[in-house]
Amino acid sequence: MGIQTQSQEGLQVEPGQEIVNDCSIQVATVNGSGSQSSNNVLMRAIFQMGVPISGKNLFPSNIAGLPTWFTIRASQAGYIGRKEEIDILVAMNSATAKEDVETLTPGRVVIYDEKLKLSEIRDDLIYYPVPFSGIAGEVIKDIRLRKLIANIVYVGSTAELLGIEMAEVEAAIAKWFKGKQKAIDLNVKAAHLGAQYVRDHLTKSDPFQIQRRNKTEGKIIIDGNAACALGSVFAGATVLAWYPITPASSVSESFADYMKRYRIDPDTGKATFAVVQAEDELAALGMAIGAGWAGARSMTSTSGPGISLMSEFVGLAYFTEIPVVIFDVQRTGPSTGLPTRTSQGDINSLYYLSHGDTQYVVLFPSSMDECFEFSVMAFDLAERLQQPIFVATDLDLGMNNWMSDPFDYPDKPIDRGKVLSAEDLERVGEFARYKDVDGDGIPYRTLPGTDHPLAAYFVRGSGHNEYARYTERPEDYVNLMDRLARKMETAKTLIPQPIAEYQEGAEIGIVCYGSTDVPMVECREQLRTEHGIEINYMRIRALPFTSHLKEFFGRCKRVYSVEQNRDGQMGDLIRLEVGDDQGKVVKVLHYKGLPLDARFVTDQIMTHEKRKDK
Amino acid sequence: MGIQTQSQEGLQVEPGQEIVNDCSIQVATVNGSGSQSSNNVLMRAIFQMGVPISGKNLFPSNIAGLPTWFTIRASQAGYIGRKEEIDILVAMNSATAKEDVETLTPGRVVIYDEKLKLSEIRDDLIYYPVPFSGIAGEVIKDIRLRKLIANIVYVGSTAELLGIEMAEVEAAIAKWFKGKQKAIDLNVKAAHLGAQYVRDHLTKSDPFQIQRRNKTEGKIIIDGNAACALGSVFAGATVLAWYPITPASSVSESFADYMKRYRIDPDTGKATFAVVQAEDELAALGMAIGAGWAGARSMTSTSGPGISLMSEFVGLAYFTEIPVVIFDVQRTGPSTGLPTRTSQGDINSLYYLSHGDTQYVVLFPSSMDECFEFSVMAFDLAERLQQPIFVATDLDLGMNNWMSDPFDYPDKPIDRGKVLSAEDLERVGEFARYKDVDGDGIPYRTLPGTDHPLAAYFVRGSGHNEYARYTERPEDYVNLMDRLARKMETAKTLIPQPIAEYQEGAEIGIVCYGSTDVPMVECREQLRTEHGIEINYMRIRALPFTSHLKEFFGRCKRVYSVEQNRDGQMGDLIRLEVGDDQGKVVKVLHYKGLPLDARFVTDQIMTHEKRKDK
Amino acid sequence: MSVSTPRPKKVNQIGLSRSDYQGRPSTLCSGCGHDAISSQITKAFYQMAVNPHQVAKLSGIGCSSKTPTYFLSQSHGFNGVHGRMPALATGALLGNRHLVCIGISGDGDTVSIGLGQFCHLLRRNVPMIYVVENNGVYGLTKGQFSATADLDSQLKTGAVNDLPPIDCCSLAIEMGCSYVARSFAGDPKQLVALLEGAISHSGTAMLDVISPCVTFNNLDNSTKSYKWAKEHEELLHQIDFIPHFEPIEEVQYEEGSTQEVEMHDGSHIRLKKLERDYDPMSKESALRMLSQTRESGEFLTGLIYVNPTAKNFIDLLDMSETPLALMPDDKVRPGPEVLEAAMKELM
Amino acid sequence: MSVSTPRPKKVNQIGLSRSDYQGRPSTLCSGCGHDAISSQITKAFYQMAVNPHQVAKLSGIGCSSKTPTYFLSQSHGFNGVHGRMPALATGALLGNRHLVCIGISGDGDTVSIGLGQFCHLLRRNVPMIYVVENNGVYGLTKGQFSATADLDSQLKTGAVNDLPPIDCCSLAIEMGCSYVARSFAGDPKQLVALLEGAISHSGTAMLDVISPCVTFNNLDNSTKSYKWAKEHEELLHQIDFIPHFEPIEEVQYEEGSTQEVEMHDGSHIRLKKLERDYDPMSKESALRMLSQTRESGEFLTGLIYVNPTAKNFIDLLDMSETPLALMPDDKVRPGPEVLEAAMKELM
Ligand SMILES: Cc1ncc(C[n+]2csc(CCOP(=O)(O)OP(=O)(O)O)c2C)c(N)n1
Ligand SMILES: Cc1ncc(C[n+]2csc(CCOP(=O)(O)OP(=O)(O)O)c2C)c(N)n1
Ligand code: SF4
Ligand code: SF4
Ligand SMILES: [Mg+2]
Ligand SMILES: [Mg+2]
Repeated sequence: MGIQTQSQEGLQVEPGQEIVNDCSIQVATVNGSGSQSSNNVLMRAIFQMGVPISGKNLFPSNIAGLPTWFTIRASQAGYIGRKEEIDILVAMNSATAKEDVETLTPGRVVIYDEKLKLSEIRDDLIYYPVPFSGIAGEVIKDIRLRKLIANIVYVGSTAELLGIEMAEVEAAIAKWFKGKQKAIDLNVKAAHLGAQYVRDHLTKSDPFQIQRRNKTEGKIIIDGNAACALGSVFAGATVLAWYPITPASSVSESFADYMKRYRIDPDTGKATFAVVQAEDELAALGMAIGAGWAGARSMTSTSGPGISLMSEFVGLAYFTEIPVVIFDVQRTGPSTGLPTRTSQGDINSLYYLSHGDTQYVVLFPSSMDECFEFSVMAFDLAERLQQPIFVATDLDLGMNNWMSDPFDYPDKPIDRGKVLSAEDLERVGEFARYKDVDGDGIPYRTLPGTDHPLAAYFVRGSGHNEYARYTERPEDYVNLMDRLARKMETAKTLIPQPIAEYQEGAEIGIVCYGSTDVPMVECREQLRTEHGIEINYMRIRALPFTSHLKEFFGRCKRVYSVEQNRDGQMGDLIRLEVGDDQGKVVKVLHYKGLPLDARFVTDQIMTHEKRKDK
Repeated sequence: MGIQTQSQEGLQVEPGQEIVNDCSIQVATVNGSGSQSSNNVLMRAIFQMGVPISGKNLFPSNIAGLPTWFTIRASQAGYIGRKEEIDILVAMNSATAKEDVETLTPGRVVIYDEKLKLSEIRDDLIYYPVPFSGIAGEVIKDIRLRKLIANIVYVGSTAELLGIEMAEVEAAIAKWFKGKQKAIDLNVKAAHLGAQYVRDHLTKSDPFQIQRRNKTEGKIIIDGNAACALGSVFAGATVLAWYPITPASSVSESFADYMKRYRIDPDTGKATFAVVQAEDELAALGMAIGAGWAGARSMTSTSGPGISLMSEFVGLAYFTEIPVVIFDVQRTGPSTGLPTRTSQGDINSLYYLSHGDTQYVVLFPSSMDECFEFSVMAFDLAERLQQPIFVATDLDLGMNNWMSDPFDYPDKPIDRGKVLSAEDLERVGEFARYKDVDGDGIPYRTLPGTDHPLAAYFVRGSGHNEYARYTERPEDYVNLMDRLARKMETAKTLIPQPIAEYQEGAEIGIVCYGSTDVPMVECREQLRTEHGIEINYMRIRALPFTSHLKEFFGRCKRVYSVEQNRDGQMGDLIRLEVGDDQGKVVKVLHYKGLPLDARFVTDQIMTHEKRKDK
Repeated sequence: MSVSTPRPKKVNQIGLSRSDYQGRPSTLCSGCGHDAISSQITKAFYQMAVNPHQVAKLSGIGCSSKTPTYFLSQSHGFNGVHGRMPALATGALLGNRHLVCIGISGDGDTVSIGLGQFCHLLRRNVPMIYVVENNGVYGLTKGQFSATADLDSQLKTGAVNDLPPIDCCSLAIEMGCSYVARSFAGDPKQLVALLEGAISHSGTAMLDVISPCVTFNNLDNSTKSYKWAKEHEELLHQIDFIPHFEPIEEVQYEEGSTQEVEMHDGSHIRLKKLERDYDPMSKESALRMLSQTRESGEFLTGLIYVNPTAKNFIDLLDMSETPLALMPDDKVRPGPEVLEAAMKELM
Repeated sequence: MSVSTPRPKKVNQIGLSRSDYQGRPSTLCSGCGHDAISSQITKAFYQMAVNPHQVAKLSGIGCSSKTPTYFLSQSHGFNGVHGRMPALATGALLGNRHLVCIGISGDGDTVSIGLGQFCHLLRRNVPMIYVVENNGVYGLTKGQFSATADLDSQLKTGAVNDLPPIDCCSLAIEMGCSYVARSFAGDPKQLVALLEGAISHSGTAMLDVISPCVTFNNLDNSTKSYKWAKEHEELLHQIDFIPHFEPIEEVQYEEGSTQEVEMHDGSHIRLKKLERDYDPMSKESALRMLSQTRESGEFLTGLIYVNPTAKNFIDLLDMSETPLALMPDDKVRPGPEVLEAAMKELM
């Protein structure tokens, strides 16, 4: 027992050996077939057994009828990254069943619908045929519903095979169908029949087990988009203008849902927010900027194509210094690319977005609590720095299911930044919108509607002096541009600093950001246990860089920069930052559209390490 | 006599010393006052005297009534860059006259309208008052016309003072007013009266002289936008879709004019081109891409804000591999910025434009003949590489007047790239749109309408395999992205290579591109003569970089990267490229919105050199 | 492909069988209105005997915009970016004026993000067919309201629309579109006639086709549902199309009971009057009729407006007959003497 | 500023003088129609006694879009990017619903690049004044035709327009705009009345104001020139505006000779009939009249359509009275117990 060592050669286990709480289960279905509920129930049941899980949905860019794979990874070691090898395949989709089975490595398990006759394909797997639809038929006559029910049957069978307690399955069902008793009863019944069938007709011959642990006590399961939405709610965001796009839509949709629940003023019954579905991304950001100018905490959410369309408006906000928060849930580009696949391909776009000299603060959460925390922080930063702030996540973080500790309530009060009220103006007696009064590059602003003769100023995307007047004078322009650069220096003191973990005597470093961090615990464990290599680890949490990066490089001989794009975009930004240490950077690039897995990185690093040794 | 050495302390000349063919004349007027003709006449007259000139118009972002400065630099040494010091001010604008005079350095010359009484301002200048409007009144009664005529009067006076032959002034007038005899006579008369007045009432007391030389024999005067337009005409461009924007409009407007003259099919009387003013930049590029897909040589022209708006569509063309040429006449950003000021601020935007992993070929002409040559080349590259190609100039190159050798007729036949006709398809018997048949990363394409069963394929901005079919398979995506990267490698063998000039024993290098090259001859001369410093010089002519850059760095201890933006955008790309030599890069950044002048660079370099010595 | 496979009995004017106009299998939800439209497009191009190699089919992004893959496999296709198909199509026709161009879009693609380009395309009267597969919702992004959703219309999600709809037809007429029709994915007979008319039209032919989204917007109280459309559809007239290559049989109709519209290519559209006495060649009556039925909540289908002789954008540009894409080099690159002359002027 | 300078005799309802509504000196060409409009805006806001500090003036890019600098110096201004003012204005009003919002745009800014946003703004009935300073040309980029240029209309450059114009008014009505007017920079009396009506309107008030570009589009055969407009202008009615704070004097008009429209804020627009018998509260007649005059080449000005009671976008969103921008922190950040509850649900 214990952590299995994976390899392409297949599963190495002595006869009778058990593999406990360490397996990945892949359910192959078609989208629109309602498998979402059963997948979720299975995942939750394991979670409720006290075993850490993660759930990843690999879905096509269409609405119904195409292959979809939902992968649940159970790992008491707490590894929640993707794992290349599938241990248990639940084959529900005849269209892909053959290929699904063929890609398994020897010794793995296949639970499938009898009718598919998969056992004929190869003989080095463990097969469990179950007449899912047949069993479903016993529960319900309606053909359409039967399909749905068949899904929950495989949950029962799988649970039985893995030793997942039916009580937890029932609890998970009850949670999913919140109070819909009829649905609950139907599903519970079906699940039990699925389990019953296994008990009656099959004998377990595989090593995989789920056993109760206490590793999920008090944890939550959530997706990154909901976490960002929740963060925005508690950041006190008031205006959301958005345009639908996969995989970002659910940031805005969750936000809207939360707002309806939590942000109706009890005193007046009126909304303390506005959510507008704009006609496109240009308008969405334009509205958010307009609202930011007016003094509301405003946001938009989008993905790659939307970022490109927002380029012009973002430059306006940068140059006129208007706060706004932009969520970029990255998907695989360029262009429409693979809308339902994950990537970290927008780094250059975000950092340099829009023509002319521009640079932005970009936050990179890599966990659910950071999605929440950074979302809260983003609004403070936007108003403090009077700049657009990007929160960059990706489809993997945003749309998959993650286990997390509950989020902490914001410990700091809301920071509205440098805003002068009518009273302030009366007191100070002067106002220059774009003057660097405090030497931090950040000027003071007033809000439209401020009832004071000094309050009004004129925002323009064209040249402006400290008094916001139109100017074409070289010195005014240089003055403005230099201050904007100074502001980025101030930003460095406010943004989340990178997290560094130094190992005794380690010479090799790894730098990551965002979702790339997820499999890195496992990866470093692999490097340690399999190759005896200790790693210094740095997780970048924001752009621009701060001194810590150089320091990290100072303590490493070689630094592997791991990210999920073709060009190593962050790697290049790092090289620029570390100057003479740039030669230490070795890029490890994963750009298949699938979430990164530890094994890939370990292999890449080892190949390079071996090459170096020769 | 000989080259004057400029300095802020003012003009150093021994009494009686002459400064021949080396001065800059600034005419201060208001825009919309019709001074364009007279400025042009004065410039041409000097040009026709055989003295090299350049003419730069510093104009406001409005239509009429605001200050405008036209600066003519005459330099027999052939320096055509901007010169900070003004030698001769022609003050026609009462609004700015005082400030204009104050900014002169001692010993300079002021030619002005008597009424302005400028001589009272300070006494260390040489003043020539002339009653311009009075004289104009003798020529014409109409008040409005009188204003115009007053302008040509100062041409006569200035010509007389500098010793410019009236015959040349007359010739220049005749050329400007092509055949409009009445206008010609009026202007000639006014010019003569202006000269007459000087002879009768003023005595020359300044050292500046224009004397006949033979340095402009057979040269042309043109602006970069016209040169790019002409290049596009001779490239065989057939479709232009554009949207007006300063300073790019005249690329398209000149193109349209040339097309009407040169591209009406004599046989049919029909146009062999299409020019469309689109509703915005998104549509403009979209149309150009559609035309490129259909097989036409298509183009658009724009400036920063348009580049931002084109981001999404450019990514589509990159990912679907459609040829199109995009002219970016850079102006000062971010946002609307300074629409009538020059800059090189779009480098990052252009190189990384659009979300996801993207990279483009960008051409940087730095002279009129290169504007022409690179424009021709751009269309060949676009069709050869099946990619969007950027030609990046700026307001200084694009809208100012430059002396140049006549353009050479393209020496290579048009290269339409890898296109399969119906006959080809019949012969090869198979077609996979996105297959790397030749190993150069460039696939073959067919044109819509090709009458062959194999010809049709489906273009999509989403994932596609070698057969242009929709796919979400990781291996297909990686295969595609890697090929696109390979294509950039092929591009390196086709694009213009940088020009390097190595000096015996030089340790210091300068790297430039685009209009930044213009003052560099003068700058290097200053470094040599004033500081005894020899310079290795490299002029980058395109992105991506090729091996020459590394080689150049190998032969320099220190390399000054000179460009016209705040962030040293090209400098960073260079640092990324040269790897361990990145520490040699010293950025010299000029971002006032004014064309770069040699003195600025020389001073910057010397300050840094001195600092190093300590 | 037709030549390699044994020719089936039934072929069209140019000897191609229906299968030569088929597309690849659809990946849309079964029952999606869009698939119904695709098969009528297949049929129309087959019956009109259009050479598929000459056809350019373009689209934006959306479930609807996926459909060009599902018809005319032998035609050249371009699935561009969201809401920008008009620009791509316009450019393609500038590059090759002989292309027979059909653009497919959705209501979101057309009147939300694409509204500007849509209007400017119509204004230019670019010679192409523009089909709006109108389901009042964003299908591909899982069911948000689009700008054509009717007031108070309800989605499966329970959401109720509170903004007034944009009427593609009256907007198209306002923008000067020269062929404006409305139809319903559930009315194949009418749809195919309108498509054939569109193929024979020389300017922009805009078809606003109600195309139910069975997954997100098919509740009975949605004006874009099969049930509602079926129940409320009212035919403006009965439409017959007589292609130019077929003789117009000399049937006698009672005075004023039918109207014949001769199209650019010599084809005829024959409109048999029903209740209404309606003249599709008058803008004003078209607009009036549309606003009236909008008020009354009727769902009126048919050929709403047509101007068969309107000058299209390509004519306006006075281009050579030879497609610009195929111009020989010597026609597009002037000779050395031309450059020399140009240089002389600048000396 | 008013309080610091000795108060001049003449002041408005809130004690401010005309000069308190002035802007900075214009940098436009002398004679530009836009400047004439700016002074009527100054006058209207003065006469309506709007608190300038409460006003948000926004614009896109263009000569027209520069003008917000030239009126209401004490108001908050935003000169955004080309064609995107509607989004900025909408957002500003979401952020602070109490702002009195006026947007200035040009014909290029509005119907070329900005057409999509313009339409969607109107559709939402965002409570603001939207002035199109319509000269049929791109002034700031030196005279290219815009999409409102009339067919065959000629520019100073000699260029002749060959595409049909977009009619801002009929488009606005089509898009559901609730206050649609056309005027002429050379008709100050009518313009100021229409502006006052717009200020008192609760939804989007779109004013299409012909505003000649003396530098590029003022040839007599241009329909956007002073001469042409003066010669062809036809008043739809004579307009008087009675602000809510002034008593409506009890004059007797002969039966049917006048029509009174009561505005949202209690002000009244009094329309005295001229030749035409016209009811600005009927969409259909408005559209008919517009298309007729378009055909006949008449240049008709006045209040073309108004619906004083249409629900605006802010009402639709059911927002708190307190502007979102000014919500106290405890209203916008729910308490710890709320977060805890949310977490529980996810366990
Ligand atoms: C720039 C951009 N924004 C958003 C999206 C996401 N998106 C894809 S399809 C679509 C809407 C499609 O709606 P519609 O045009 O009505 O087509 P339908 O799916 O309803 O047929 C959206 C918003 C995108 N692909 N590109
Ligand atoms: C994105 C973008 N494209 C183009 C321009 C250049 N531009 C500035 S103003 C203008 C047109 C203005 O025309 P209009 O709106 O009619 O205003 P007018 O000057 O006629 O008053 C254009 C194209 C720009 N500023 N931004
Ligand atoms: S989601 Fe709706 S529009 Fe999309 S394919 Fe399914 S039914 Fe059709
Ligand atoms: S160019 Fe035309 S629009 Fe612009 S300021 Fe001058 S007159 Fe007015
Ligand atoms: Mg739709
Ligand atoms: Mg205009």
